[in-house]
Amino acid sequence: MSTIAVPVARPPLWRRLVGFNLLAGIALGIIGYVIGQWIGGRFTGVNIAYYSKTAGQNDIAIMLGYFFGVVGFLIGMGFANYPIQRMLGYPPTLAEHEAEEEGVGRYFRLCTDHKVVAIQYLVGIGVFFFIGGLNAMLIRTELLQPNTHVFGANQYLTLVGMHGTMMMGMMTSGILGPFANWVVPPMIGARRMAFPRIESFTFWLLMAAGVVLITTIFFGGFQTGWTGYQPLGDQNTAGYDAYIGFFALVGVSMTLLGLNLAVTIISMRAPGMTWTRLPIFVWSVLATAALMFLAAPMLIAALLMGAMDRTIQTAFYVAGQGGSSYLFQNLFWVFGHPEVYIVALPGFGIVLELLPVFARKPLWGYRLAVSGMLGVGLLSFFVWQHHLFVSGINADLRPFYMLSTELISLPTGFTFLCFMGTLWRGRIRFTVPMLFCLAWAFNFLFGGISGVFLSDVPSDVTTHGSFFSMAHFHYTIMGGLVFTFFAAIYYWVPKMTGFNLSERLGKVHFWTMFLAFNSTFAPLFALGFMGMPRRVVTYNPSFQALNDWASVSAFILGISMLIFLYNVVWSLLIKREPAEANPWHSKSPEWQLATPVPVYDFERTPVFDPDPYPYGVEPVPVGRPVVAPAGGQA
Amino acid sequence: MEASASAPLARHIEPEPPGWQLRAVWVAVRLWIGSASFFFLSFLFAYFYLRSIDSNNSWKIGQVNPSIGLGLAIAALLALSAIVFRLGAMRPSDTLGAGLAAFVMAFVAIVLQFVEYTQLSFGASQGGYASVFFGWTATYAVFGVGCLYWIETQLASLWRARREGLNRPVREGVPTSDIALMRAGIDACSFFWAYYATVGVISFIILYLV
Amino acid sequence: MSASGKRLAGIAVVAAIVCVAIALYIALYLTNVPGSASAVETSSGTNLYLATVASAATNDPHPTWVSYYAVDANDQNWRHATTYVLPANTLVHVTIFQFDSQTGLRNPFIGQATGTVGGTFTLNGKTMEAIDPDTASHVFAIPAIGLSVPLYGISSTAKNPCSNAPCPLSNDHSTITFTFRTPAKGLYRWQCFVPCAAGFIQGFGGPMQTVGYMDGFIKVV
Amino acid sequence: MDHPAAGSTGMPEVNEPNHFLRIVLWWLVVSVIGTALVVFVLGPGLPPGNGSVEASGQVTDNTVLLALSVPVAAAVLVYLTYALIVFREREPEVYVDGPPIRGNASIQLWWLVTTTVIVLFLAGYGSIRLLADGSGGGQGPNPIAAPAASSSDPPLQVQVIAQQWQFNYRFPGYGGVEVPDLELPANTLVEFHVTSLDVIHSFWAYQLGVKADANPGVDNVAYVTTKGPLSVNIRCAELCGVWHGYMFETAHVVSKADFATWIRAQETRFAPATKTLPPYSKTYFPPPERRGG
Repeated sequence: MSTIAVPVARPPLWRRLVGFNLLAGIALGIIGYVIGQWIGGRFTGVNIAYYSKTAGQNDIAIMLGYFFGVVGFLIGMGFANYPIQRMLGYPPTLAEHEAEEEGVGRYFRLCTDHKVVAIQYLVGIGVFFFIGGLNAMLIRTELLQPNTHVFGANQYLTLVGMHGTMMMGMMTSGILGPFANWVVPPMIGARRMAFPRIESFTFWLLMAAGVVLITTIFFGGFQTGWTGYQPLGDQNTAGYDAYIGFFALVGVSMTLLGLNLAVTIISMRAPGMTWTRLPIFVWSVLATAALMFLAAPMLIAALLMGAMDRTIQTAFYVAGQGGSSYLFQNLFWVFGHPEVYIVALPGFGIVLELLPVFARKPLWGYRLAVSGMLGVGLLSFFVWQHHLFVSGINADLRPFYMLSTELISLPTGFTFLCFMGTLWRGRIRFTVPMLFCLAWAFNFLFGGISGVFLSDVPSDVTTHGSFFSMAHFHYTIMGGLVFTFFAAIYYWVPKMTGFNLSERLGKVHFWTMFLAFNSTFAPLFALGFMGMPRRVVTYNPSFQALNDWASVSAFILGISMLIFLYNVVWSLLIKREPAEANPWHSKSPEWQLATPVPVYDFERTPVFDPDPYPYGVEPVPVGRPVVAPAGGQA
Repeated sequence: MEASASAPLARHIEPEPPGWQLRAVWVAVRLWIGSASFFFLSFLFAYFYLRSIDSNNSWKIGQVNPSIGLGLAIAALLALSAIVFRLGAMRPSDTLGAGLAAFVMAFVAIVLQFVEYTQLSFGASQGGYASVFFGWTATYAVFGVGCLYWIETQLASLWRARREGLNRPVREGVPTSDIALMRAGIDACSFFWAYYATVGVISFIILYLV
Repeated sequence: MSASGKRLAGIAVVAAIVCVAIALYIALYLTNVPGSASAVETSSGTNLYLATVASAATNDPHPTWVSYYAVDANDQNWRHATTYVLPANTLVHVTIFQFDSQTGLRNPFIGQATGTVGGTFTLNGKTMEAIDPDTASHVFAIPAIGLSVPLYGISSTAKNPCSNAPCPLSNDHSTITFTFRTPAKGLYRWQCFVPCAAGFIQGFGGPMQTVGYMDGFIKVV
Repeated sequence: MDHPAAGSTGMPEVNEPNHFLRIVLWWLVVSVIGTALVVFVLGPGLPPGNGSVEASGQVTDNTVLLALSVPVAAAVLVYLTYALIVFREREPEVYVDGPPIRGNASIQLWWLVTTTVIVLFLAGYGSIRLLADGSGGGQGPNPIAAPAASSSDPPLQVQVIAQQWQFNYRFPGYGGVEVPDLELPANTLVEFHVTSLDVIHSFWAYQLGVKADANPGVDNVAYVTTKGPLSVNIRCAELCGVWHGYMFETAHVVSKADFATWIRAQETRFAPATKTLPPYSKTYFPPPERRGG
């Protein structure tokens, strides 16, 4: 392609920096924040928010500040241009800034190329993943000693809350954002998402949300953990407004991301790509997307109720005034339990997608795997009260929730069976992505088994709210999602960026991470069993040995992340060894694209095999050519 | 990667199948209704939940009864607006006129909602019902403002298309014309608007009558 | 300069910025440490002088919040301190000047003093073991050692209330004294039990949940 | 998997060993040893110990779950270990595909049946144990799973009043006296009524195997039948604000005689406070809910 590049005189730097881009976004974001604060100040002048004057904080002003700040940021990024054009009646378009800009510039602005958005997602989420990880390191530092404080009690709880919120909010899109956006279109034979501008919108909204969350430290933090239970949240200082703002924006982003992916998969499969030929990863994305756009609105609603409690003085969560603390718990977990499967399901997809490549075999039990994913998705809406087993709510229904929760292990078991079946008599190659997939099986096995203790009410009485449940969900989410996240990075980054990651460093990263991860979280099961509750800043001195062990392991886990970072910086930014088009000899469609991938992905719609995993057999092409309509655009 | 950016888009690329985007719009609006339903279901849940537990006997503190007249007016306007727009959307020649009428009615309905807040005899703190009333109607109205914008874009497109007669591709390699996409958009918009009005009628029944 | 050299330099700059940002991020937490004050050792024993005010000093980050202050008994110097350093296993005589108005307790039980020597305290010189829970303005409680002393609030019709710290003793106030025995070495938290955080739901947000206002530590050495 | 379906799969090589049999044998060995270790070595040490009837019940429950999970985990781990060793690619330089096995209906069916049976057993077992005595968990205002109390000896009612950041205990059977520290008589059925004055807390008496959330305006009942004298660690198990980490204390189970002495002493000691308390109620909504200041 480089041969036809026409040398164009590049405008000066300042000229290129002016326009709708990140700089303008930040500038307008700050201006918007100030405007919102000012309007909020005016409002409270007429005394709508009654507690602003006495409490020394003005939630209305802060909320409006966040709102206008985010709106300003999005306007600066250029997201208002198209809506305004539409208001003036200009016809719809589906592309923006795709091919017209050189180099890295397009990564800092609204770009509708799904490959660009995917890399934006990968880097953006990566940044917040590392901030969240840093919080975890600080938490473990505090827990080195039972009752001597490195941080104050407020700061410690803020760290706990930010770690959880940031990880759950950001990593929810951790696989769907970067990898589904990049991989799903080529996998189904499309060049784009159904709504490319919304695709970009979800990313920039997520980044704005992340900044909103970090600003909590300027308002005293929030001491509620990521669950943000009410009425503790109502009671919190202004830092909780940042929590509401963050999670609500993440909810919007999740809803739109899920809708966009689901619509794309449902309506934009190329001819020949029937439902039974979809790669399993696409199925997992579809199941996840459905959970996302159905569950996230409930989170938004629950948070809006909290926001109204704090500003216009409603009493949704105030028991003495006709509200209920259960209301938040219910709404939060009706979202929250699908949410944890939103986090886990893409991991299933990645693992089952990568396994055939590295075992050199077709996926074993394709239909079983699909039904497993859909089953998990469906069941996840019927289990939420297992988070409330000892809360005294609907105690008569506990046997039902026990059953439904344990039933979820059936479809999850399907994934394991397909995993094991695919390895059967395969020719297993221990590449870095494969190692991460295998680690998934190990971690998720223990995550799942510990889940049984939490789903069984008599056992849950002791384990609920303890370090046991904390260890459990780190085994499922970190062991399930983050390991597959890295598997996906090592697997797809050569195609996404066109450069190889170092295999040797990757293996070092894997082994440090895998061992440190297990060494960190396995002792926490024991601590929970011994009676250590979650989110405490002090603990019984007899727990110190195990806590110190976990802390030291956590620091090693942190070091393993630095190894990864070093690998990325060295391999992708400095050494830049060009990648082959298909280094893994994969047979899935996205690897048939050229490397580096052209803007339009492929010239001719790929031809699909009736079997998405034609390993060990000759491929049988079944796709039919696309007929351009009369007067096809030329 | 760097090179492809400066190259003009290759002209020999095969276009995607026609009708994808039209189907995407059709599917998207239905899924979006699913999303929105879960959002409003949260408020419905809050209503029945708080009503059933009646914590501290505070479902209603004092006289907490919004005037049925205004509520009925809002619900009726919304329902009428939705019917007019949906019928108009089915007949291309009438769409613009029907859409305008629907837009005006919707606008009035939403303004009335905000007028109602100034007329209420109770405040948001007066118990569970008052909380749900304010929370539900306010988010519903704000949602409605978004819908107004959506309807406006559809009418504006129609108006401009009538003046300028457009038929252009929406993107390289996407053979769907903007005219077809516009019709799909109007269909989706009116469909969602009908859904929205249905929610409005249901919320009127629950908040004012039950 | 080679291409990879340029890249290296660019990455170094970015790395430096990131490190500064991280350092700032952590520093924002570490710098926020409430002040501490030591008990005064006199011939008559160990004395701790505290004061509770309706509003912190005007130059405080939260000038509308209620707060504890440590007071120097001699020159009446006020320090915004909520970490009190006390000797271990010693009788400590605490004197609290209470300038805030009455709020009332959420749990009336806390109107009774516990954990002091003799289970009593003096209010304006009068020995008592409980007050009317509705007249409490604040509570000084160290739950780990069972210490809890209610602080009587000044009347709402007081002529000369103190608005912001520091408050001279010429303002209306009540004086509470009590004696308690410090436990073994360690860090113990103390808190208030009166819902005194104005404007926060249940009166327990803001100053009640921020170490440095209505919460703090006693550091027994 | 020992009989690959004919036709669609590549034929096994002639000297292919019987992998399936080997895996099953390894699995049997590992599970038998593992289960025995879990039941006989780990089991007695499982939490929350032998402090109450409910706690012992939970230990049994934990033992059963752990014993059941050993064969499941062993199946996956033995299979994985075996597969990774035996089925590894020995010549990674050349890309050779494995046999295109796409599934096996009978294995899928067996898997489904086995896991379903395990799951149904777990749910049934858990429900039966739960409904027998409530297992020490909070069950809301109208408990359905109460341990049988003898009519001559009604359960001892103790109200746990959580607030930021302390638990208080009220004994409606003893003149409504409220105390800051808890003592309980041995060998008695105790009925905890857990409620909160402000935010959500959770009353966790570790050695007794009791955990019940304290929600404002809710009476959450939990039963426990105490055994012999012991010390009990009490912690708040739900994040309740800045001092959540410090919301712990020690309670004591003492002999019935000692308890009688203790409670009489408390009645005297806290007489001034008891006078000011509101009449006993399952829940409290004390003013102020909001405050202008």
